[in-house]
Amino acid sequence: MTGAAPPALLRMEGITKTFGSARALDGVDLTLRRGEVHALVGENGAGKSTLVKIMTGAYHRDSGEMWLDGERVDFDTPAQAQAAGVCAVHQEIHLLTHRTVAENVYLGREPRRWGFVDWRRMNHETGALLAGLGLDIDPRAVVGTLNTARQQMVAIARGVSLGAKVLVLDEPTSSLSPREVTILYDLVRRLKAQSTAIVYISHRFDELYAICDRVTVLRDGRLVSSHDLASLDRLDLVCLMLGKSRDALRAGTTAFGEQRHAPAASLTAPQPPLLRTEAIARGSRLRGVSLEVAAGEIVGVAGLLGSGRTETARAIFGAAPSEQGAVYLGGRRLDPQSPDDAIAAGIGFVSEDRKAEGIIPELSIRENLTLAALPMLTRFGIVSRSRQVEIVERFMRRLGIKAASADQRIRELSGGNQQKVLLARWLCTEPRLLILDEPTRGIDIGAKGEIQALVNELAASGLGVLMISSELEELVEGSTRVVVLRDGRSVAVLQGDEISQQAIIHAMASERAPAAQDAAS
Amino acid sequence: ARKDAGAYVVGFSQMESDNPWRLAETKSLRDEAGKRRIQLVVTDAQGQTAKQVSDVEDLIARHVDLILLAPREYQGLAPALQAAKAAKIPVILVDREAAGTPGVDYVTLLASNFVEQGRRAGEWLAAQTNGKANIVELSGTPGASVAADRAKGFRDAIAKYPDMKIVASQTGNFSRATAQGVMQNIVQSLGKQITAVYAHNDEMALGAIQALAAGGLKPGHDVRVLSIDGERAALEAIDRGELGATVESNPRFGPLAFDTIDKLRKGEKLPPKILITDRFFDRDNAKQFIAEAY
Amino acid sequence: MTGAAKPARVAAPPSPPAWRRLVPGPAYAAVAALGVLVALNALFTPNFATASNLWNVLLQVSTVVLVAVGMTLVISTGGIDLSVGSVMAIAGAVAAVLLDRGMAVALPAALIGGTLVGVLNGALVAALRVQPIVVTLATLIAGRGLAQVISHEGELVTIDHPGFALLGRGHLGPIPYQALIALASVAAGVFLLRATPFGRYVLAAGGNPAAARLAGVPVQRTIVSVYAASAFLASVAGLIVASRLGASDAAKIGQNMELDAIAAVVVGGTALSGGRATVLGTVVGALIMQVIATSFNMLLVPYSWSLALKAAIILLAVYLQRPKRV
Amino acid sequence: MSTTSLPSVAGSRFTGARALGLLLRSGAVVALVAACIFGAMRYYAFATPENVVNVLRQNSMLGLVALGMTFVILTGGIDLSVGSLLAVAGVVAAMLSTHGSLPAIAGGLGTAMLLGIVNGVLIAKVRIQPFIVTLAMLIAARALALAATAEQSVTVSPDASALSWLGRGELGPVPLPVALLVLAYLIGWTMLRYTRFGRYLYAIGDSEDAARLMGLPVDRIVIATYALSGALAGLGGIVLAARLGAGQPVAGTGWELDAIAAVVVGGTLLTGGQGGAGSTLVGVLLLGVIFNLFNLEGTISPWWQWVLRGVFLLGVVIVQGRLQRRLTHE
Ligand SMILES: Nc1ncnc2c1ncn2[C@@H]1O[C@H](COP(=O)(O)OP(=O)(O)OP(=O)(O)O)[C@@H](O)[C@H]1O
Ligand SMILES: Nc1ncnc2c1ncn2[C@@H]1O[C@H](COP(=O)(O)OP(=O)(O)OP(=O)(O)O)[C@@H](O)[C@H]1O
Ligand SMILES: [Mg+2]
Ligand SMILES: [Mg+2]
Repeated sequence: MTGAAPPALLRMEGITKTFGSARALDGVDLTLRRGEVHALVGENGAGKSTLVKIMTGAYHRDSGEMWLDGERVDFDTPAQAQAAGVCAVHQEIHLLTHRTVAENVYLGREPRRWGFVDWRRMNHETGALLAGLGLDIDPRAVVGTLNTARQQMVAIARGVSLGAKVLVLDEPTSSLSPREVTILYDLVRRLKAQSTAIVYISHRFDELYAICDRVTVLRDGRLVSSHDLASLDRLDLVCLMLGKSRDALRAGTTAFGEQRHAPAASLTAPQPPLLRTEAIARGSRLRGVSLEVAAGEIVGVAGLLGSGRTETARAIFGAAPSEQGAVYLGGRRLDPQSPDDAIAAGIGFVSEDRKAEGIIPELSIRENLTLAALPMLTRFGIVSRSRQVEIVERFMRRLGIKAASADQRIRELSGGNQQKVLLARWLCTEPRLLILDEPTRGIDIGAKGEIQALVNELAASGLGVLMISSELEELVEGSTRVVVLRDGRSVAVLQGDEISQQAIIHAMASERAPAAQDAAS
Repeated sequence: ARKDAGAYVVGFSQMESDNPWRLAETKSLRDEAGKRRIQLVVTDAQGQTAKQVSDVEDLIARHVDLILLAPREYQGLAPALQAAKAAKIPVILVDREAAGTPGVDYVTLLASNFVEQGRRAGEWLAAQTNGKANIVELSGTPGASVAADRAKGFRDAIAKYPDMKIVASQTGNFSRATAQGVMQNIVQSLGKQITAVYAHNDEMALGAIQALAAGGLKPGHDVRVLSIDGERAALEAIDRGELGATVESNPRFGPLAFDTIDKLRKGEKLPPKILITDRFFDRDNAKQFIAEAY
Repeated sequence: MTGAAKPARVAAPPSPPAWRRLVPGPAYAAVAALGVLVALNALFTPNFATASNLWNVLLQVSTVVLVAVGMTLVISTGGIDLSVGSVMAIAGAVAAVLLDRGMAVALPAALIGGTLVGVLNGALVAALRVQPIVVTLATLIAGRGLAQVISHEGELVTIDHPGFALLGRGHLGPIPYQALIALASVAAGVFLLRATPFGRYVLAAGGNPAAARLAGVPVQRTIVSVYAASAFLASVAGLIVASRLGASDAAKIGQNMELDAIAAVVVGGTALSGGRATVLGTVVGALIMQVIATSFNMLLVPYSWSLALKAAIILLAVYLQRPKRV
Repeated sequence: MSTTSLPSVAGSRFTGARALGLLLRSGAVVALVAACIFGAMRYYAFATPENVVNVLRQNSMLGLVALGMTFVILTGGIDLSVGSLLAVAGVVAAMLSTHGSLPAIAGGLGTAMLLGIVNGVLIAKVRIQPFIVTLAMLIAARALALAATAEQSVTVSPDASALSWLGRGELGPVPLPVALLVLAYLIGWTMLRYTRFGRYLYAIGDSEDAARLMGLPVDRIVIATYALSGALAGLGGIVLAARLGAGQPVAGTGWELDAIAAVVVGGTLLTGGQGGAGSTLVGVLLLGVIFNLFNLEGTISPWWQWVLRGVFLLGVVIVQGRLQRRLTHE
């Protein structure tokens, strides 16, 4: 693979990395050329992030070699890598949440005057940098007060401003809105023109085909192959990733399959809906959302970033109880004041931030999976071990959770598998209503399909599902109805054939309040 | 706490308040001040020299007329004495000495003689055992001058007797609980070899007695226990025959202190050092003093 | 759907031997350290390896174990309890002043009084979200003062009550009662953590409170319970010490106990960061510290040396169990 | 000195009114002002220059220790060893004072700093939790001080005049320890706000992982921080020894808790990344004024003093937390 043509800027060979008993990388090679955008793809847990963390000195490889500009290099710390021109914007945003945007951008190379940090210049230059990128972010804002998308853009701005030779972007778009994605594309092209090599990791194939030149595929920690992207069609790429033959794959973009839009049986019966909210409101973010979910129905929730989708979910679940309006479940007024109330009434909630609000990292899969169901597994104050084991085995099998054993710590699992465990956490409480906030964010195409198919199956068996998603495809193909939110209010309900990407975008974006800036492109 | 015009105010800087002896000392001063209708302002240094210096400064700032100082240590109180001198406030040292010259840096010292206490303990033991003993010493808080003095006096006394040996010396922190645990461990290791225990205060002796009993050695019989202080629980232990003797370290400085103050106010000349009398308690006299002990 | 199970990608590691499962995680290093210490002492310390010394060590370790079991629970929720020593003093003082009204009044009052301090700690940590180290530092200070105030303004109240004396000095055969009480607390701790929902709630609240709350874990109630349990066990320990001493010694009972308990917990392998706990490890940790203290006394090691060695052993034990860096 | 404890946007300009507003929203400042007003009204001796100088001088040593503690806590760590390091430095300085002031000061500072470096290396390189490392150092350094002196105080030689001057000298009306305190806090405040090193402390306390991934030499900074804390504790110890005229192996017992209390009362968060030097000074003075008031009152029993101190500490911290939370929610 050491082609004669353009000389390699960075070359990694035979990289191996083991975590405890799990081999994350096994003899992986990667070659980057100047001015190329190199896609790195693979399922969750294939080892993409691990590879780039080794490249940027965040992890230490067990064996293998690395060359930069033809010289052997060995980065012990990210600082060394940065000094050599290898930088990364990592998958989990790593910013200082209590510090300002400017401090984050300039951390480690603050402008100084007579040895003292020159705040004015730092703020000023950060402002200029952000404006140059088309971002309207106050350099003095504290990062923690920005929403995820803006934080992501700050992280990217920092990466760009470092002026690296090699820039890694690990799933940069997973929480960006279309407008910011466009900004990112521009950036990538500009850097490419300056002959920076870019490693681009994403689970969204559209993006790969839009900006990447070459692709390296990893599977289970091993190198599958590297190709020019132009010579590889989507289906072939998916085949390489999943290690399956072409025939084995279905054609649809999502796995919601044939049943989509099929009204559930109960919908036709003259019953009260399973869930009904009446103009629920809380603070300035949630200002009146009314929606209904029937048993056996998947109701999608669409909206721009900050439109109040997560707040809606949290209000229904009692995590941030609504201050006005009403929540009815099964015809009875519920108005949950805490998650306990909601859980007792049969509601489950998979939150959008797996790491912060989902997993208990140090606990095993078994304990994580059964956490919400513990009261049901307890007899005379003692948790029934055998029932616990039985449930865990059943759900691990049913959801295809990949792990060494049920006793493995959940933090060692890939994102997709963590998500499945969290789904299982709720499924084993046998809920009537499941709220899913971005259930497939950051999840590879294979696992995504599995989760989508699972949701579909659950709905078919009578569960009501409220599904928040930023991926319009997922909403269009999966939902029986789509509720569109705007500025904390429900503004439209699309049903049956009305559901289309254009219709949703139109409803999301029209009559936007002037304050909102994240307009869809 | 406002200063009444003309009233005589005495400040008392106590070094710590976490043991019965110190409490009895403070109480004695308070009681005597009450009797003589003198206002007494008490500060507590919590065992820290640095805080005691601060406390004296605060008393000076409060413009007390005289300061009674129970020094935490011999060293380290010079700045307090200097400040008082600069403010022309007389200082009388109570129970321990501090570096400085009587009549110059302070008026006089109302002293307990800790070395002497240790010596008396040593002599009693020598007499009781005919100069033959294997002694376990439970010493006071490491770094405290009382502990050093009581260790020294005792050693001076037994030096004359070649068969009196200190077989173990461990700290019991002046605390009954600590001494009890330490003694238990020593009993495990030395067992029947032990014939005497010398504790730097009564509290530790009481802990040691329980440890000896638990370890199958009969205190007062197999092992002679002696200590210093003369607190009530110790006198009771003597009465029960568990404790051999205790050298009094008299905490009742109240009458002596205020008598001295009176003399000073009358302009009488004072000696550089006034010793408080320490009694000696053993089988013969312990019972009769139980009621008045602290 | 895709119900078919995929083969697990990573081969399951061979399950560890039973004794290692008993003390989970890296705590086996602590067990090994204890083994080495005991072996060395048996060889070099005269009279160390005797039955009476075994009971002696158990007797002395029991109060630390009691407090450290509670501390393990607190630490595994990501908290810390500095107030245990003061709580011991409060319980001792309450019992001492009430004993003339009988054990039936004095014991419950002492236990309730001590436990209330824990409830206060827990409530402040859980509801007002004040940092545990500060809350319990404040109750450490105030509690010590309170204990003295209760104890008739700092007097050393003598306890003369044969029934109460049994608590700290009684034996069942050769086994001291207090060792049995400590054993019961260990058993209760292991049972709670392993078998009950409460145990999971403790670990979940320590591992990720936000996630735990969303999973229906009663986080606040769990935290209050944990501090209450710690204070309850400290109260029991306080009663035992008071009984052994035969006095309320409010100034000294439990002094520096918080550091001994914390040392036992971390030497035993529970991380201060929370989310993990091993009660048996804590027992091992406490035994290590006690064996060191006992053997230093028996070998008549000078005080300053014993301090330095103690520090070194704490560091070494924790070093052996530190997480691997990636 | 502004209260950097508040989530103010660093680098933005303060108007007088805004600064006052921020100040008043800091629980510690309010409590300090209240305590002073109370003291001035109740005790004729409180608001005298003499007493003010007393309070400042008495608390200058703890102030130095607490400044080092602030740095450490900003990185999300903790240093329980400061009290013992203070004793070691005092003892070493006193022992070396017969050779002159310079060796004494350099030796005391150097030893404390060296032990601080040992803390830092064990924390950053060997990766043991700060609480454990410094707990072990608390024990070990105390042992060192006791062993080196055979458990006795060591007199500071009268020949070491520069050393004595550190503890007892005066610059005009200002005692030298107070001058040192003010100087140290000015430097500390400037350092935290305007030097890279200072900013990196905040960065590490905010998220050590992020700081590392952004290329900060985290290990080196952490080691330097504990070295600095050791050195400041050492300076406190030297000033104390000079003031008392003796190096005491038992000096500084329990000061780690006082220093932590002062830092927290000031408003610096133990979780790291938020707070500052100015607020710690307020915290130190607040706790100092409380003791001063107890002494001026003179009739509160020591145990009630303990109770009051604990309750007061809780009260300030609760109020502080509420104010801070309200502020971040704005
Ligand atoms: N710190 C760690 N400790 C233990 N195991 C780890 C650690 N980091 C990663 N792993 C394991 O290494 C493997 C590779 O993980 P990695 O994060 O590189 O995957 P990825 O390809 O980036 O996946 P994703 O698409 O979900 O981001 C996974 O099995 C993961 O569980
Ligand atoms: N400026 C902010 N400060 C604090 N929290 C914020 C801010 N913006 C958003 N959040 C939090 O982020 C989450 C998302 O907010 P919201 O419900 O308004 O948006 P959403 O439509 O769900 O968008 P998203 O796609 O980001 O989830 C909520 O938990 C909200 O509290
Ligand atoms: Mg990844
Ligand atoms: Mg959301």
